[in-house]
Formats: sequence, structure tokens, C-alpha cells
Amino acid sequence: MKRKDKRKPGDLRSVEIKAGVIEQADGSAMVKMGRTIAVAAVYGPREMHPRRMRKSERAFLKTTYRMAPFSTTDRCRPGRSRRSQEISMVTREALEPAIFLEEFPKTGIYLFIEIIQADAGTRTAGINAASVALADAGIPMRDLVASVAAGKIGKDYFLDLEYKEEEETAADVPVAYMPRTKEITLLQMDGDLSVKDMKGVLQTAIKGCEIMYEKQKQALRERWGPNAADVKKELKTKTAKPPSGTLRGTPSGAQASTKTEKKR
Amino acid sequence: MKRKDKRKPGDLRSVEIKAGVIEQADGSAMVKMGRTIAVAAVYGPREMHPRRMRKSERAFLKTTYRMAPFSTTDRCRPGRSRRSQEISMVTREALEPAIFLEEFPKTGIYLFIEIIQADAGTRTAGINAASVALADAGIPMRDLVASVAAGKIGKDYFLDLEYKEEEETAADVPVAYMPRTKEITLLQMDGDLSVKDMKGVLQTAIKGCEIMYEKQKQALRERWGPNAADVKKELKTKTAKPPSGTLRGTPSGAQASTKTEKKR
Amino acid sequence: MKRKDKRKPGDLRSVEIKAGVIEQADGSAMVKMGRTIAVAAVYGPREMHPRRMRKSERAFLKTTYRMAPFSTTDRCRPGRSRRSQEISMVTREALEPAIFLEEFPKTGIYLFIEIIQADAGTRTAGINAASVALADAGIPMRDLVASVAAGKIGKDYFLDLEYKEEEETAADVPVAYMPRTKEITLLQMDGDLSVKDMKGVLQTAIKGCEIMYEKQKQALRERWGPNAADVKKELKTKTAKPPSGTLRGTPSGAQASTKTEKKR
Amino acid sequence: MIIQNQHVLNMASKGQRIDNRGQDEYREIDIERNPVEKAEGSAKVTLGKTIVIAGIKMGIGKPFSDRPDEGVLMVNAEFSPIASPNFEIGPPGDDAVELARVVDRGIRESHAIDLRKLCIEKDEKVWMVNVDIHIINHSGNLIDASAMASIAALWEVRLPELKGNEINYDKKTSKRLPMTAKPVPVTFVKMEGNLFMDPGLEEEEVMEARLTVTTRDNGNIVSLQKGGAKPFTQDEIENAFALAEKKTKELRKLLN
Amino acid sequence: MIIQNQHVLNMASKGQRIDNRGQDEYREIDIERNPVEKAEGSAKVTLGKTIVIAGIKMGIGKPFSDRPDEGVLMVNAEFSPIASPNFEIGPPGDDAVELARVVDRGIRESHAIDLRKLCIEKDEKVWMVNVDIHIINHSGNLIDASAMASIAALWEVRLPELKGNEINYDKKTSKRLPMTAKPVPVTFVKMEGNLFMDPGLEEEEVMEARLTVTTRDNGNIVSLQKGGAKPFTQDEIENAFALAEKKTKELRKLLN
Amino acid sequence: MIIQNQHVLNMASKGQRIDNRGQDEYREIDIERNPVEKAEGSAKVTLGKTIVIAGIKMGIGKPFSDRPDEGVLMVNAEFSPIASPNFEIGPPGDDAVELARVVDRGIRESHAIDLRKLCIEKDEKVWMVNVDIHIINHSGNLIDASAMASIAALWEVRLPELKGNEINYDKKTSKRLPMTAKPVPVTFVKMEGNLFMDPGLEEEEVMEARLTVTTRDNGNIVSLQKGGAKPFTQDEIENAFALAEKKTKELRKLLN
Repeated sequence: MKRKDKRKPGDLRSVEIKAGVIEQADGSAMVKMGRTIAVAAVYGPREMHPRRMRKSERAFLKTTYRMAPFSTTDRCRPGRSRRSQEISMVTREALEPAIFLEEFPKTGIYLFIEIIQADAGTRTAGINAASVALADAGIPMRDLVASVAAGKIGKDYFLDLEYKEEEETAADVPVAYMPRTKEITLLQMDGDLSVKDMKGVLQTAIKGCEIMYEKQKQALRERWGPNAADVKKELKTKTAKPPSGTLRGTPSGAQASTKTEKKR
Repeated sequence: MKRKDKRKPGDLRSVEIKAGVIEQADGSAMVKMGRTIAVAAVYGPREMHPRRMRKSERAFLKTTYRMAPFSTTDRCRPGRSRRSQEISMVTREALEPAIFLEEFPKTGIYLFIEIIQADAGTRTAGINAASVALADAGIPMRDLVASVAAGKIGKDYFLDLEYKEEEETAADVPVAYMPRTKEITLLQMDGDLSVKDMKGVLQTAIKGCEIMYEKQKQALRERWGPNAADVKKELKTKTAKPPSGTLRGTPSGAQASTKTEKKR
Repeated sequence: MKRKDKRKPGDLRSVEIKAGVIEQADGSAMVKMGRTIAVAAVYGPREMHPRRMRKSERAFLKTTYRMAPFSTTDRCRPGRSRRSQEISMVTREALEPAIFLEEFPKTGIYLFIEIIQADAGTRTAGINAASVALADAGIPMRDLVASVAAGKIGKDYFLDLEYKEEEETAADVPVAYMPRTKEITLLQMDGDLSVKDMKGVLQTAIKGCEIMYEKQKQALRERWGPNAADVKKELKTKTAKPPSGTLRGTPSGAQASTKTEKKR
Repeated sequence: MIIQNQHVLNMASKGQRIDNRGQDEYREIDIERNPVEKAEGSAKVTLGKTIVIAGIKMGIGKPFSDRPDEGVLMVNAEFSPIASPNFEIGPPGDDAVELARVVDRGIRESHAIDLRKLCIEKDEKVWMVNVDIHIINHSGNLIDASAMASIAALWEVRLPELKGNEINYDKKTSKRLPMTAKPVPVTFVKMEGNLFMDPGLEEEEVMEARLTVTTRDNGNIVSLQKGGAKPFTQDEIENAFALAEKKTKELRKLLN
Repeated sequence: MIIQNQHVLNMASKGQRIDNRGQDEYREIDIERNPVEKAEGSAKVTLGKTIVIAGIKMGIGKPFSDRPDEGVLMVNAEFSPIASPNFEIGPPGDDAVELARVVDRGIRESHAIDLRKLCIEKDEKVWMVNVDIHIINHSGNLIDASAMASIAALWEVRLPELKGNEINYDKKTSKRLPMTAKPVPVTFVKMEGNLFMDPGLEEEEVMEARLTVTTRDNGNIVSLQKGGAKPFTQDEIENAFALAEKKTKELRKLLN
Repeated sequence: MIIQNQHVLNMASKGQRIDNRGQDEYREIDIERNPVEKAEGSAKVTLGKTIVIAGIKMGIGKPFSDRPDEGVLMVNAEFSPIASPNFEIGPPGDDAVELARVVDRGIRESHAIDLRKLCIEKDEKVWMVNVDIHIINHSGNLIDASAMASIAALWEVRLPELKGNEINYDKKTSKRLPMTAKPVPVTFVKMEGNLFMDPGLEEEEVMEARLTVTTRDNGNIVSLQKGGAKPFTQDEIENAFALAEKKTKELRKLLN
């Protein structure tokens, strides 16, 4: 079956990822998936407020997902909605497994995700941006978290649905995944699928996460790798953050696995 | 004059009281007065938040009265209304005189009252439930507080008005009363009564409180008395709370009067 | 050009100022400018809440401007509006330059302005009342702040616009001014003026402030001067506050200038 | 502070008050009519040092569905922070809500306004009467001062002109509200077992219990409200009824 | 507390539970129909010590502009502070919002209510179905208890009489909601790598991850929700699908 | 921090700036048109490191009763916490409210939009113009960046198709807003008695006073806003008028 934008069922929409887009933040990233645009910024680890949310044995990942009023077809009113409250929570839970939170007891890591344009898949775009922003901030991570949704239209499993496809699909299944440990950190589903199809869609989404993962790593290399043009420019104007933490997050980094073994 | 439900003017509606209905709470009770259903739970004494509400010389009885959205004819929106705010306050003031608050300086006793079904007399049902819940929690009390409303229809003083009677009565007079000390802790009135009638209605309400009082004591005996089936069952599964405080609240308890004398 | 109420272009509306109108406050004043009525009260310096707004090197002037619901043509709903929030801020900034805030580090000076009747010029009336209230509270000040708006109707620069004039003026320019140091502490403008006219209107407003200033000083003399009837009456019933701080604020006070030199 | 409180109580135990008033004596009361011209009606009550302004704004709205042919009365009280170091900015606290509701019930239960006459079009359009109570200085007994200011303001109302669905607030007509009664509150506090009318601020701080008795013109009681953390005996309450009946005649004269 | 937590985990690592249940065993479930007569439909679910009441109130309103011919379903959950020392007063917290949204999606995605039949007048007037979930005691697994209470309550609804734009709540008709399905949730937690159904409160406190699988009558999955700060493997999730498929048949019987 | 602040002030006292700009020199300005296709119009302004997006969403609504034949302009600014470690979640703070109101006044007072042409049906139906300002990175001078982004976005608007009372957002027409002017703000700060245009974040932290002068195409002033805790002299203000008049011509070119 053909898709309206001529993608194959297993294709992602066009993806663009850029790390380090917000000067004020400790780490940041912008992710475009088709027309959907998400920006994420990380501040911290720093003192956790309010005090009662402080965890004695680990950092708290304070996560806020929001949509710009002009990001949607109908203007969406600023302020917290029940939808954004839930997405903030599942986004936090999607990322926590990847972070060595125990290295920063009592602190808060503040993660803000803003949707600049919404065209399906905003929570997955937000998680992808957040994951890169956390790495960009030098927060030590077990792995990057990659996120893509999948669905079923007709008899095919379709990856990374766009807005018009969301209306036709038998189900919408956003998944977040850590490719190195092969673990699922986000799984939601709305729709109507047999168990067999459900497994097929899940398998499709996981494959999409693996593709996304490569693009996230590429963006971090462009920002912090030996040939990163930006870094050189940055170094002149401000004290560069050591990207050590980021390296731990990449699967090639031996440091990352050692860390993981030690901590687990 | 006959009442729609065939009660005599001085009759209460059918009353059902059950102590210890909420496992998580330190004390709890359910009260049905006709179709009106109130549930009360007590947590504490425990640390008082926010700090600025802490009283150096006594416990603070933080009282919250609320209605379930489905409790009323028209759905009532969750959240605080001016009515519920006022009832929370007068309920607190109706109960404070009965509690040895001075035994727990700086702490908070948290009292929550939920109206599950509203059919007139919700504040009196709430106070009755709260009083039993406080005793169930082992909070030391001078007496139980009993509460019933009265009114005047035609020439008669009617006790414990139901919803349809509330529309016909010349006045609605909710009263809370401590039978042992013969003191009035709640008195409100809306309507139009001569001073003579006002006295008659007040006298009627007080008699109603005395009847209610016996039913409250009965409920506590069923929960904590020597033959309480529930208690035995409870003892197996969790550490039973010593019901000593409760006993002080019953008029038969010598301990209660001693306490009162010492403290006053 | 004649004005509807027969004032000359450079005339203020009828002005009435009274200091010490609220017994509970540390300082207070009522100002009438035509039909506009503002009341201001000052509490403090006292402990600053919340703590995070405390300034280590000076007092914080917490300023709240509000309108009574019945003060306007259409009832204005109680609670903060964006307009009142902005006016609270510019009012604070209009007054801060006049106060020796550095004498009271870490404290809060609480200033409340209530508009009882709104008929144009409420922010200027509020600043005038606040300034007198601060002096009445004995807060040490470099100078009183006087405030008047000006505009342009036809070819004339008009002082202290009333409600109906506000609809005709080419611009509304509220100004606050410290006459002794000749400094401008508030300047806003809405309208459409050439630079030349803008200068003319500003000059007009400054002249108005100088007139207002004399009336403010007069009100303080009536309250605290040697012939103040009120003070004598006050002294009998409560411990009078030493009006020393106030004196510093008057241009005749040598103490004020010394202070200024030392502090700057 | 504590010494002051003890002093108030010591005097109270002998039936005396720190300002030498009798137990059933009010502080000086002054009622100024229409201090706020922009309101459809207003009144400023000065009760000793306590100052309260009540302002009435009329509006047009839909009736409540269970009273399709009646105007709507809304009473709102704000404890403005200008009036006391203890008042805070924010949504009305317990005391402000109680104050508004007690004033509201006095007006409503005495049928002081004939709300049926405020219906413009059944089910669709009725007058809304907004009573806003503004506390300027809090020196005790806000309930009595606010209730008197509100009823005085209501009697002063001149309705604005109505043009279709819009109110022309700039044109006041000579029409008044359909007023029928002047409910008057009398507030007592109990200190050391004695009852005192019109409590001052220092008395409210130490009072054991509070009772407001609101009566209408014929002496009937239309509203009661007990406050405070201690109880009353039945005798004390019946005694208050009798004392209120007398005092209310005196206070009602101020409203004429 | 920490010793208790460790104990739960030690048993879990051996596939055991502190109340001796099997990994796929629910606590005792009781469903009481219509405990609240004022609601159009209601149900009280007792799941072990957990107690939840769901009440349905019908209303009339405008349809959403993108669904002009469909009734409106709204699910709301409140974690009333009577139910747990950890619940606070205020707007719904993350857990309450997630609970409401998971219940909502189960009902919506299974098309349990045929919303098109709730249209009264296209673009203008449709029935609103308010599902309010009230937690009375929180002893674990609120999702399953709430979803079952909600669907049971919906099946009990008797529509009130409609008169023009007004609902006469005092007259219930014999008409029911156009119900078509009974979606049933099965919630698992993962502890020490093992899966357990129907977590108790002590288990929720130490669980690594949570998964709710909601199926409709034919066994199809209509909603999934993962929770918790740790991941699942693909195998674990597929295993959960299989276990849920079995258990759901048993639970669905309780709703008949 | 304090050393940094002192350094900024030391340079300012000599008329110098830490990034070597002249007193009347802006940082590099880039305006990207329509970065957000879902908005009816949008613009992203990069001013040095400061990044602001303004998006316009059109709606349909009732006019204000005192302007029955005019469309409605609403400007809203959010200091999103992504943009600065000092921004917090919650209702707009003082700075955000001031920002929105200053931008609003510039547009309104210059009559940049002919609101009368946005009336669809008098008294009943007009276009609503929602300007939402979103701060992406805060590196100083949000007012100028936001005002320029807003006016650029307004000039880009393509109205969506109107079908009765509903807007079909998926179909944009070729119709534009009735734009008439390009108001341009110039913001100064005073440090050590000298005036500097386009303050950076480090300069805003130590500035004594701030003045924004907004002019329309013919050079007339349409809006002024003073900020900051210190005063200006009359000379300083008149000097700012003259400097703004010059600079505004340069800035206006960027909007063409």
C-alpha cells in the first residue's frame, strides 16, 4: 500500500536533528520529523525546588512538555492541559531508565520540551530532542533513547505516521527504545488490534527507533565530534562544556558499558 | 401534620453509621441519614503543613468538606466552592470544642468529609461522620458531637428535614451539640421565624442530636466494643489501634471526665 | 481651546489629599483627582515573604495596585488582570528611586493601592497617594514622587485628562517626577505624536507634577505639622509614630540632602 | 500582645470593656450615602475605626434555571490588604467567604429585594445585583458594618438605562430597586462567659464564640450564624435573641 | 518501610507475593451496582481493600466542532484525600490525570458507547456523558478498579427525561446508554524481572515498571499504557499480552 | 557574577560595551518568515543570541461591546522556561505581561492593523487576531526582538477560509490582514549615565533604567515605556527621542 507522501511503510518522515540550539541552556536540541518541530532544553543538575520533591538517593528529572499556542490547527491555549500533563509524565518515564540519576542525589535535572509545530508524533519528537539535549548537557547516560510511533493501515504496518495517516490507522503506538540494551521505555497504544498485529506494530516501531538512533548520534557528532565546526566556533566565545558525558551515551564508548556494569 | 415519608415531626430519617470504613485512614466513618451519605476520614495528628498554620499551643484541625461530582442532582464541579469553604469552616468550629487539641501542640489533625449523595442535611451528616471518625482514630475527646437540623412547617417543628421538606420549611436550622456538657457548637439559620418559634426549633434540634448521639455511640461499640466482630478480624491482619482515646469520648468512660476536669 | 469642565489646559482637576486615613496601616493616604479616588496603605518595613524575594542589600517594595469592583462603569472582576499587574510594576519603579531602600536590607515594604473610583488617571492618583502614604509611614525618602498625565487635544497640551478627554486626546502620557532632583521615574505613552509635540506634552506633565507636589506636602503638614489637629487627637489614643522619616522627604529638610549625599 | 489579651479578658470577666463601653453598646456609627458615584448605589459605614464600603453594580444576565423569573443577587466580600496587616492577596479566605454569605443570607431570607420584579424576560434576561463589600480598615465587627453598608447601598440604587441587551451606565434613571425590608444584624461575642455586642478587634482576638442574629423589620429572625472555636449554652443563645430584639430597633433607625 | 520493601522484592524474585497470591491472581473483587441513586448510573468496586466509586451524570451540551454529530464522553478522576495519607487537595496530579485518561481511552477505543446515537441535534445539542471516578480507599491497582467501576456504571445508566433544553433529573426514563462493549483492563507490574497482575499498594511502591493491557470482548487490544521508571523487554511485553488475553475472560464475567 | 557586572559598568562609564558595540549599534538581526506553517503567519527573529518566534492564529469571535464593528487584537507573551534558567512555569510574570502590553500598544497605537476591516457582522462576528510571542533563547532586549517578530508575522498572514461560523484552517486563502504600518521599537538602557541601544543580557542585569521608543513609519512616536528602578532626566529622554528617530529608519528596512 502506498502512503500519501510516497514513503514506504517502513520509512521515517524526513528527519532533521540539531544539538546545541539554545545558548542559555546547559544542553539543547531541535528535532524535525516531517512538519513536526520539537525543541528541548536541559538545565541542571542543580538544586531541586520545591524541596519536597528532592530525592535523597538520586536526581529528579523534572519534565515539562508544552505546545506553543500557534503550533496547532486551532490555537491551543497556553497553560497545562491534561494531555500535556500525561505526556510530561510518560516522557519522564521514557528517559529516566537511560540516565545515571544516582550520580546526582538530591538535585534536579530540568527538562523542557516545546512543540513549535504539531503534525503528529509530537511526543516521539519531544523524546528524541530531549535525549539529544541531555547528552548535549553532558549528563551521563546509559544510552540514547530513540522514539517513533507505528500503526496499521490496511494490512501494512506503517512507521512514523503523519497527521492524515493518524486518522486512518487502526492504532497509534508510540514507542521509545534504548537500542543498546534493547529495552522499551515508552509504550502506549490507542486503537483496535489483534494480539498478532499488536506484536507486528511494536516490532515495526522498534525498527524505526533504531533508524532514529543513528540520526541522533550523527547530530551529537556534528556538535561535539572532532570535525564539529560549531564547537570550534563555540570555543572561542564561551568555555565549552566537556562532552564526556555524552560519549558515555554512545554505544561505541567503552566507558559507557563499564559504567553500566559498575552501577547495576 | 404528616410528613411525606410518614415520619412523625420529631423523628429522624433512617440512620446508618459505620466506623472504620477506610483502611488507609487513622480513623473513618460512613453516615447515612435517609438518602444522604457522608464519609469522613481522619489522618493524624501529624506534622502540620504549611508551617505557618502551625499553632504553638495546640493541634490544628484542618477540615475539608467536599461533594462528589455525582452526589447532586446537577453534576457539581470538583473543586472548592464558597459554600463548601464555609461548611468546612463551621464544621471545624463545630468539632474543635470536643477535642483535646492542646494535647498535640504544633501538629495537624486532618479531617476530610466527602458527600457521596446529597439529599438535605449534608453538613449535619458530615459532622456526625467526622465525630465518629475522630473517635475511631483514637483522638482524645471531651464528648462526641451530634448534629441534626430542624425546621418549621405549618405549625409544627420538624426534625431532620429531607430535600423536599427543605423547600417548604419556614426555616432551616442546623445544630451541633455535645449532649454530655449540653453545649451548642454549631448554629446556623436561614428563614423567617419569630423568636418564640426560633426557640422551639432549636429545642427540637437539640432533642434530635440526643437521639443521633446514641446511634454514634452504638457504631463505636460495634467497631471497638468487646463483641465487635470486625475488630477481631482486623487484629489478624493489622496492628489494631488502641481505642483508648475513643473511650474517653464516651460518657460512660470515667477517664473522660477526669481528663476534662484536669484540663479545664 | 476650552475644556469640558472649563479648566484651562494647564489646570489640574480639583485635588484632595488626606494622609493617615487607615488606622491599621503604618502609613496611608487618600487622593482624589476629580472623580478618581485612590487609597494607599503602607505596611512595613517588615519580614519579607516569600523568602526568595528577599534582597540582601535593600528592602523590596512589594506593590499591589487594584481596582474595587464598583470603581468602574462596568463592574470589574476582582483579582489580578494584566493591566493591574503592569501598573503595579511601573508604580513600584516610579517610587523606588525616591526611597532609601538600602536602609532596610532583607525586609519588605508592602504598598497597597486601591482605586475606589476610576475616572481617568488612576495610576497617577495611585502614585500620589502611595508617595504620601510612604512618607506618612515614616519611611525615609529622598523626595516625594508626584504624578500627573498630560495629552494633546487640538493644538493644546492638556494637563490631567479626565475620562472624556482621554477619548479625544492624541496621546495619553502619564509621568511621575521628583521635583527636587528633577528626575523622571515614570514615563509611558500611548498615542501618536511628533517628537516636538511629545516634548511639549512631557514638559506640560512635569509642570503638573510640580503643582501636585505642593499639595502632597500640604497634606503631610496637615497630618504631622505643628498645627496638625489630627496628630494631637491621635497622640492621646495611640503611640504616635515619629514623623522623622517624613521630614527627610520634604525639600526644606536639610537632613534629606545630607542623607542623599552620604548615600550616593 | 499576650498581656493585652489577658487585660481584655480580665475586664470581660467583670462585664467591662477596654474602651469603657457597656456590654450592649455599639461604637459610633456613621453611614455615608453614595460616596462612589460610578456605582449604581454605594454606602460607606464607619463603625468606630472600622471602615467598610459597599458598592452595587447592576448587570444583565440569564436567570438560574430553577428560578427562571427572578433576578440574581450576588454578594462578594474582599478583605483588601490595605485594611489589615493580616489580610493577604488571593482568593477570598474563610473569613471573607463567611462574611459575604452571612450578609447574603440576611438580604435573601428577609426578602429585602423582591427579586421577581427584577425579571426582564422569563428564562432569558434578568437584572443581576452585584453587592461588593470592600474593607478599608479592619477594627472589628466586619459583619455588622458590612451588612449595614450593603443594605444602605441597596436602598440608594438608581437603575441605569436599559437599551435592548446593553446597559447604558452613563444614564441613571430615577428607578430604584424593589426594596421591601431592612434586615439588621447584631453580632455578639462571648468572653469569659459574658456576652458583648459589636466586638472590637482586640475582643475578636480573644473571644470564645461569636453569634450574629439578623432580624427583619417585624423583629423576626431571618438568619443566625455562630462562629468561634468554643460552644454556647442554650441559655446564652436565648439571651442573645432577647438582647438583639431590643438593639435592632435602635440600629434600624440609622438606616432610615 | 525499607525492610518491608525489601521483603516484597525478595518474594517477588521467587515469583511469590506477600499475600500469597499467584502471579496472575487478582484480589477478591466485588461490584455493587447503583450505590448512588442520584447519579444516572453508578458502581462501587471493591478490589481487596481498594474501594472506588464511579458515578455517571448526564448533561446536554454542544458537540465538538470536528464531531458535530456525536455525544461527548468526559472521564474525570479525583484522588480524594480521604483515600490515602499521600493524596493532596488541589488540581488532579499526574497519577489522577493518567488514571482518567487510561480509563477514557479504554472506553473510547473499544467504542463501548456508540456516541453517534447520543446526538440530539447535529452541530447544536448532544448528550454529555460525565464519568466521575472517586477513590475511597487506595490499596493498589486503581486503574483496574476504576475502569471496571466506570464500565459497570455506564451499563447501569437510565437516561433522565429531556424537556427542550432542560433535563428533568427527577424523572429517570427506562432508556439506557447505547452500550456496545465491555473493555477490560489487566494491569501488571514488573518486580525483579517477574510479572505480577493486580498489584497491591506495597507492590506498587517497589515496582520497576507497570503495563496495562485493555482488551475488548473479542480479545483485541484497544489500549496500552506503560508506566514506571524502568524498561520492559519486548519478550516481557509479548508475554503480558498472552497472560492478559486469558485473564480478561475471567474478569469480563464479573461485568455481566 | 559581581565581577562581571562591575566590568560591564566600568566599560559603560566610558561609553564602551563588552562586545565592542557602539552605543547606538544593534547586534546582528535576522528575520525568518513563516518558520511555522501551521500558523496563519509567523516570524523568527534572531537578535544576537536572542531568539523569538511570533505566531499569528486567526479566530472568530464576538466584538467588544464598545467596539462593535472592529476586529480584536490580542497579544500574549510567554517566557518559556526553555529560554532561560530564570524563567518559571506558571502564569505570565511581570516582565512577560509588560512585554506583551508594550508590543500590543505599538501595534494598536500605530493602527498597524485596520481593525474595522476585520468586522464580519457588526455586534456579532469579527476576526480575532492572536499574536503569540514565544521566547526561545533570552540573551537580552526581548522587547525589540518580540515587537519586530510580531509585526513581521502579521504582515505574513494569509487568512484561512471562512465557512459560516467555522474556520477551515487547512485552506489558506490569498487574503492578507489589512496592514497599514510597521511600528518599530528602539530600546535603550542607561548605565553610568550613558544611553545604550539594544541591551544584551549582561547589560540588562546592571542597567539603571530602560526606555522603549516605538515610532511609526512617519517618525511619530506611538508608544513609550520606561522601566527600571532608577530615574531619567528630561535631557536624557529627549536625547533618546532623537537617537531613536535615526535608528528606526535603519531597523524599518529589515521589515520590508
